[in-house]
Amino acid sequence: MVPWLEGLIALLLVAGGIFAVIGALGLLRFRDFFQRLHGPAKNSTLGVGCTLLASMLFFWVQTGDPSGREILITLFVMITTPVSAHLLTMTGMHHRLQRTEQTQGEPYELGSERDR
Amino acid sequence: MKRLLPMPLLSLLLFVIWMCLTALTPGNALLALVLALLIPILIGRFWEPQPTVHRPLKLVAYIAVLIWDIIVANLEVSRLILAPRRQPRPAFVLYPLSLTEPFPITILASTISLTPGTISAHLRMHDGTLLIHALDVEDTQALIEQIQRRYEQPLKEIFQC
Amino acid sequence: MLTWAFWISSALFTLALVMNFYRVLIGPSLPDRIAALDTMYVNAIGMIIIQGLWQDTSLYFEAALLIAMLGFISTVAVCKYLLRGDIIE
Amino acid sequence: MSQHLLIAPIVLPLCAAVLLLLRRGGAVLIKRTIGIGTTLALVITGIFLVHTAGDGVIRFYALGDWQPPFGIVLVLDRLSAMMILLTAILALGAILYASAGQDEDGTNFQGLFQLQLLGINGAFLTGDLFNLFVFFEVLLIASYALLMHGGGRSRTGAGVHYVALNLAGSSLFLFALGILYGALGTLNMADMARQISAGLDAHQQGLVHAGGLLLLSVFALKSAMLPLHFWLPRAYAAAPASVAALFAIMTKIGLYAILRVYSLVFADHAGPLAGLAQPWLWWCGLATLAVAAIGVLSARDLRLQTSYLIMISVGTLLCAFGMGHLDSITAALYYIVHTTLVTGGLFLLADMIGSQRGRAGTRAVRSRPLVQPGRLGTLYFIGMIAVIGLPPLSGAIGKALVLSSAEGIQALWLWPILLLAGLCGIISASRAGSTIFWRTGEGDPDGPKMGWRRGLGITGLIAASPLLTLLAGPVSQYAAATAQQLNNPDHYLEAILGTPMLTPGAVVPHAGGESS
Amino acid sequence: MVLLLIVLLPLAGSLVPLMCQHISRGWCAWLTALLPAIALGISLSQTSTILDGEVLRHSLEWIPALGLSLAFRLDGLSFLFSLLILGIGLLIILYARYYLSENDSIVRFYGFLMLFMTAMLGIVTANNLLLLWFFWELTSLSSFLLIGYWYRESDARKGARMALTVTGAGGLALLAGFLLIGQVVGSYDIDTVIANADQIRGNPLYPLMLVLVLLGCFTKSAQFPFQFWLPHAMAAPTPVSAYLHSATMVKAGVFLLARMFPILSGTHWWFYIVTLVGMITLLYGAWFALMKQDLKGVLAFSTISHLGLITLLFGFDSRLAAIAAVLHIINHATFKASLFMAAGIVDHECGTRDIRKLNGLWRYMPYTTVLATVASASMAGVPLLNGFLSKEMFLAESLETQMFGGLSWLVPVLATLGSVFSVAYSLRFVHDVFFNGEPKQLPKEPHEPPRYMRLPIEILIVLCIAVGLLPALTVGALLKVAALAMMPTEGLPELDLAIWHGFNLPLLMSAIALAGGLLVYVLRHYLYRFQRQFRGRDARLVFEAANQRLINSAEKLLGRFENGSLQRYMFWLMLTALLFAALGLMAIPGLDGPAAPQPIDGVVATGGLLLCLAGLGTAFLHHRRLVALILLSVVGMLVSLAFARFSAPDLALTQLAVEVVTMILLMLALFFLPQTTPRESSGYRLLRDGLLASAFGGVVASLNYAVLTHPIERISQFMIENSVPGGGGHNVVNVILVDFRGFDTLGEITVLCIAGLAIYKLLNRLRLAMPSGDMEGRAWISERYPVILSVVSQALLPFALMVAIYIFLRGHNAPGGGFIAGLVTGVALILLYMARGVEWTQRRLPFQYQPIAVTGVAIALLTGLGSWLFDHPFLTSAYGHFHIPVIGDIELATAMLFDLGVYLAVVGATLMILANLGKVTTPHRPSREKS
Amino acid sequence: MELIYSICTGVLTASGIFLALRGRTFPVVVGLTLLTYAVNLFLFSMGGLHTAASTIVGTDMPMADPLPQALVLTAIVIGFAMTAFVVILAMRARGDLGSDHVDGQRREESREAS
Ligand code: NA
Ligand code: NA
Repeated sequence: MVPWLEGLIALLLVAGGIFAVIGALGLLRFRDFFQRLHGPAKNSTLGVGCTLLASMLFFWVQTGDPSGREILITLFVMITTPVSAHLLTMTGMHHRLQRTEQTQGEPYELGSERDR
Repeated sequence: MKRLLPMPLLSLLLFVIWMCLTALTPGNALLALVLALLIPILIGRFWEPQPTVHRPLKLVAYIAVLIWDIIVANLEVSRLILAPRRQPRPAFVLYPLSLTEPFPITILASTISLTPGTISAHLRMHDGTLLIHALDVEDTQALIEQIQRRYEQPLKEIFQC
Repeated sequence: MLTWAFWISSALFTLALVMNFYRVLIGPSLPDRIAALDTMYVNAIGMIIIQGLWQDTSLYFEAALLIAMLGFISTVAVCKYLLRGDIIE
Repeated sequence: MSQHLLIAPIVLPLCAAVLLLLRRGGAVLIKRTIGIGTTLALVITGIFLVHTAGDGVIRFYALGDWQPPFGIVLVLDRLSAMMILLTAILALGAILYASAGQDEDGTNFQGLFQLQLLGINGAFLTGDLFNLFVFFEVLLIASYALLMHGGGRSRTGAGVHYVALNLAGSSLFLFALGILYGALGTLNMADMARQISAGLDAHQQGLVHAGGLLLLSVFALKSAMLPLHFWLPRAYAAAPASVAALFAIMTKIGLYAILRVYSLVFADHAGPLAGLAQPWLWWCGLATLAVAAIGVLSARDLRLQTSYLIMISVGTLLCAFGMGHLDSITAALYYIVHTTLVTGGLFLLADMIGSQRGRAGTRAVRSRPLVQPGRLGTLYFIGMIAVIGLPPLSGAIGKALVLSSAEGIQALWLWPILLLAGLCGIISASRAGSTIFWRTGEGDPDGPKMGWRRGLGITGLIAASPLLTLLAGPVSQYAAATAQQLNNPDHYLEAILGTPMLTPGAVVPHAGGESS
Repeated sequence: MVLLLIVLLPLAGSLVPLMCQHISRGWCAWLTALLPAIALGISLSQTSTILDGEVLRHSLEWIPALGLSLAFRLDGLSFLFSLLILGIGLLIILYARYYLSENDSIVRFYGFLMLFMTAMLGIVTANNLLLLWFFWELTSLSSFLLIGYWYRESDARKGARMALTVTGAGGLALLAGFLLIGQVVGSYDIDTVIANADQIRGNPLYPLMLVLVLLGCFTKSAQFPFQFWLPHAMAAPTPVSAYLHSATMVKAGVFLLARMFPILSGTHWWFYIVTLVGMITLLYGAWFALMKQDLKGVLAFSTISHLGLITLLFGFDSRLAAIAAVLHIINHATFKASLFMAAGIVDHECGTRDIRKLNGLWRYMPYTTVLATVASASMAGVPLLNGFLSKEMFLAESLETQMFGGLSWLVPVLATLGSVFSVAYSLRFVHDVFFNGEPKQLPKEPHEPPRYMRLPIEILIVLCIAVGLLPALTVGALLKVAALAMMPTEGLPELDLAIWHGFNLPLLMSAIALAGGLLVYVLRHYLYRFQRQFRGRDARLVFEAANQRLINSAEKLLGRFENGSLQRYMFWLMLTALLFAALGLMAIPGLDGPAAPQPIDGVVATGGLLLCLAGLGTAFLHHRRLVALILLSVVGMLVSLAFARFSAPDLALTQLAVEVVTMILLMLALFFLPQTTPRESSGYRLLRDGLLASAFGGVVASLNYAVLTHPIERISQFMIENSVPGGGGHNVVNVILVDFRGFDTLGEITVLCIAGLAIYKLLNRLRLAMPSGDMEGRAWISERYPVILSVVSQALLPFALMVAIYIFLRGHNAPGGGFIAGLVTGVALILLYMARGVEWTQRRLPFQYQPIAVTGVAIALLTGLGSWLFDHPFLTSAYGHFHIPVIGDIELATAMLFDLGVYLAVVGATLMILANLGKVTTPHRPSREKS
Repeated sequence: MELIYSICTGVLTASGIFLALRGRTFPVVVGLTLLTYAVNLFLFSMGGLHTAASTIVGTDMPMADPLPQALVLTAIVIGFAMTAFVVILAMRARGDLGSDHVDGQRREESREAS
């Protein structure tokens, strides 16, 4: 394998891991739920993205055959992660989870069944 | 034609993905073609009419921007996470939508969720607003404008709505 | 070099999983736990991909694909449950 | 074509079920015709199989043409043939009864009934331990569905216990299977026996020991051996009558599995592992008998009474298995036929009686007179005589066979308990019978008449007892031959493993590969 | 053959009444009597043969395995009894014709009576102990029916049950005794057993056999302490009493004593038990016969007393005494039957059986009075009547016995005392009823009964007198052959059947008895007063109370064990399994096997730790159900990662897909269940369960480790080798699933399909309260279908379908297959249900899922059946490679078709389960079942 | 490696059994599901633990034992069917018997914590 390609793959892999850890760290570190959600919503996605890119490159080099299978996974991750995040924030709002004091603006009340 | 190929873009996407999934052989290509034609018909009943893409090239550009932004977003958020003492200044921002169709709005909302420090928290179709939670923002108005400029506008052009 | 990268990467992903799991355990809120679970699913994709690379096989691709496609459905179900109670209505 | 007859007890009900279930609704008459017709066909198949197996040759059917020990095989020997026929006869009675109206109390009854038969027949025929697990699950899930047929609170309550315990049991089954596969590397029962007889190292031996005993706990649960019998009384008493009648064979499946596995895999050739289950069967069987006798005595309801009578039969059979010699197995095999059919009939009868007694139902309390006191009373009298084991019916013969097979110290334990259990039966049955048929109060008889379908179902099953009395000679002879066959697992091994080719001319053990 | 007819004819006779439903009662009686009459004729036709001392035998093979054959014998004893049974039986049939009222079902009566007669004949003619036992129990059963004939009366029901319970219990003891004898001798054939009598008496188990057999005899013949059932059997119609208590039922007990006499007698055991029991019974019965105010009660206790007498005679262990016993059996049968019938006439004509009301009946029914007086005199042992003969022999024999040593004199004294009472109650029967002033407040005006009702009594009285006057001529020969049957080896003793033996001690005792009896009768009021001090205990009440107590304590005992608690049941199940597994584990020499453990890597270790924590977390946090579910989901995910880690991609895929579906399922269900589990287990319970669970976990872990370190040769090697050549697929797991073990898979999809059907049943008309808010009281949000979710779910569908097809097609050669494809499809559709709602989705999926699932099973089944066409076993697969220009090589396999069935079944079943469950809250809920 | 694996099966088994012994239907269902996981892991490992192996013929990796995998696959499916039934039965029991206690006792219970 060409050393620079190997290096690139290695780099992507390690970067993927680092992003995943940072995402997880965000999930642990931030003070309120809404902030915590930002970590995984982006970093983990990119972490996996990097890994998938590494995988794509690796197998391309190994088999000499370019294959875009990993694109499908990336596509799915990109479609689904925002939905998860969206529903989770909604749930957080519904549960009126504590926000840090610095937060600007207010989440409004989600319309409730009883109001109707 | 419309009945045979109700969603050309979807069919194309399916064809491409199938070819990505499998080896490049004539047999697979034939199969991909069959599937690309068959699946849209199969799921036709479940497909509520969506605005179609009118400017495919713009879409490509949009995706490029998106990927770039995702990377940037990650670095920024990483910096925030890793910054030892700095507490971010989160905000709930009510974003006024000018898009009206669900499909483009969903793309916009997803884009927002995937890019710099923002998550689309709640969508209110009836008054056309999208509640956004931003992780670290100084000026909420600037954020709104940035989103309008960078994402919503291109989307409007792509879908012509 | 690659072997080292595999090692480091999988260690990092494992670490990420442990941290996510910690959040699942401590909560404190239900949405926190769900978010952490969702993240675990995403990180699991990374783990599986790395294993495939390591063993130089594409046998695990489908597993990763399936997590990517189905993993979020659990999250959707739980969120819908918390929001509406009835998830199919 | 006749070679495929071996799989007919599985394919027939499955075909019928598919036909019946393709639509949820459908004309009642057609569904009943299919249901009864298929069951009748199963009886005929059963007769043919018994006839075939009567020559003492052990036949097998290699599914997918994969020869044992690699593929799954169905095995036809005297025992499995007998059980198939027994099931079919019982099912015919039950389905006739159900077809008088009970089948329309809910959805899909006829189809589920056939699937239940499929599961039972599969369990009797298979020669593969994992396949046995699969068929256990088929018959269990079908029994859950049938138990819930028609709904009602008591069914739900009983169902929770029944299902939860059996689910735990299924897990234990898989643990046991895993251990056996891990220690022996095979799933075919004959092959397991061969591996064990070929000699194991101490490590393997211990593992097989653990697996074998764990498996016993699973079979004990199914067969309602003390202290794993708890699910039985309520489940049987709550099930719809025709289902309860069919359930009469359910405990026998556990007993069958015990007989099959421990007479084949842990037979004399198993060296230190031989007779692994025997002491447990014996002592737990005695305890089962004792508790069941107390249960019979305390039962104030016909169906509960029958449930405990089933438990008595389970205890009796376990003891007979526990003694484990030729005579006791012979006795057990005769007894199994008798008890299954009669208790099945009694469940149907109890339901019929209950339906004519208004709110009193099957409880042994004063109530309005029955619509058909003579007929039902006669059937009850005959049925009870049979099941309690009073002469001149089959129960007495079965019991005498079991008793006389006990020797020495065994008799000292078995006789008093079994005889006292019989006495408890007499007390209970005379009390319930005299209350229900004799101590009738005021009020006009009202309720559904028996009708020909129900009548045929009930009478058919209960009449099995006099018939078994008349034919006690040949039946016990068959049982003796069966016991003999079980006693010689070598024949089984030779039949399954000794002749690797079923289809002459096949060189590779598989006939696939050529394109069609 | 002749022999068989004697039993079979009455049996057939029991069916005759059933056919007489619609003809007159008279005809019915005659027709019923026809067959036993023929049987009697046949018996009598054998008289000369029998009197010659021959024994007729007939045997049919029945159950060789049990040693039970239909073996009959007609020796003197059985001949004698057959005559009694048939003869008196015929008289009873005649009598009953007039006795039973119009309201009583004559069909039922005759049917039961004939059944009973058959059973009795069977007992006396059986030549096989087990066969004898069969008939023995049959008498208990048929007598149950006869005693309970007037079943609306509480007395009849209770009396019948009591009789059945006591005699049935004795019968069980008898069976045990017979089985023991059979095991000792090796045969149940009575001839063989008699031939081996010494072997039995010498056996260490002899006392046990004796006691068991005697228990049978004594319960049946109402010997003390089992006498209590007999008086209550009087609730039966009088013809039944006459039959049961004179010639049959109770005589079965003494018959058996006679039958077993050559087998079991001649030992101390026999002597002490039989004599003592007989003596007590004799006195007990005699005393109470005197005390009873009920006409039939007097007769019942006198029967007990006379049976005691007979038993006592058998106990004396002298051949002469045994002969006397047989003679008394005959005599008792004749006079007691006539007395019962007379009592029945009195009852029938006066409407009461109360002795205090019945007086001076001789004026109204003089003829009956004469008959009853003669019969009573015979019972009292008045000379010139048959009762005197056997009484005299009894007294003589009582003088002979020496077994009690220095106390032997007590025997004749007590025998005389018994006779005294016997005279007294006989006198009372005659005097108090037929004489002694005027009747008091009789419900009916008494008069003579119909002619034919008296005929049976007349015949019997004639017999009494004939035997009494000419014993040697009438019964002498018969008695001898009967006695010969009891002593086949020793032969007959010197027997002198005469009325007059000169003045001797027995005669004196007889005289004392007569005089004493008269005296006792005169002074009876003192005795009544004496008796009144004791609180009379009604055996029926005692029995009922004991019965009830037994049932209650059984219920209590059972309740202590089966308390209806699943927790307990589950505990026992797990404990048993633990015990069994642990026993096996202890047999393993050590957990470490030959295989070197693989090195631990950090990732696996961490993953393992997480898995354990998640599992434990689920257990510890189970009170918060949703949290437990989330942790369960973590477990599921980690398990699938473990499958992936250890080279099982197919499993990882399946586990993942199932995990998602399970999660949705549990969420759906949790909506209707409480959100938290109350803390209700006691600390003890938690500790107990914790210990059990840990122990089980430890055992499972140990077993797992033991297997892992001990690799062996496995059959799967064959599958790996044959997967491509034989199954045409590279993915061995898939080839196993659809080919090697396709049969399992067929079962598995059937299970899935049935689960769907079962769940549909469970959901029928299920109405559960829907909470309006979550557990913290928050109302649900009003937004049902978040737009973004809806759009994404819709967009995902085509890709999900494509992935499903991809996974399906690859299955045979790469990880995947119909099952996973089916789950993916199902989940994608369920996602639509969640995102778009039932209404929306239902409109687009307008079909039911059951047909889809069933079609799947059908395709799999048909694929299997297809191989029959090529004369291969079920599910034999075939595959082929086809080369198509441009496109290339294509492989087609029947296994794919099978897999398609799997796919459809999974899609259908998944939707059947989840969608139907989801629909419970909507107007589309399942509601086909009747409720 | 074997040790860790065994401990995991053991711990899952223990957790599952502990829950199966609880008095309410839902924990029992969760417990039985956990037990199923444990069983599947157990059964799976009966073919040995193979790292970097495959069950696909024709790859250059060593072969893992495919048979337990197929068995576990069947077991997973059956387990799912059973879990589905029992959980809905639990619902039904709550509806019919008015309580989610496994013995269906009627007890005062509040759905909500408040
Ligand atoms: Na964003
Ligand atoms: Na719903």
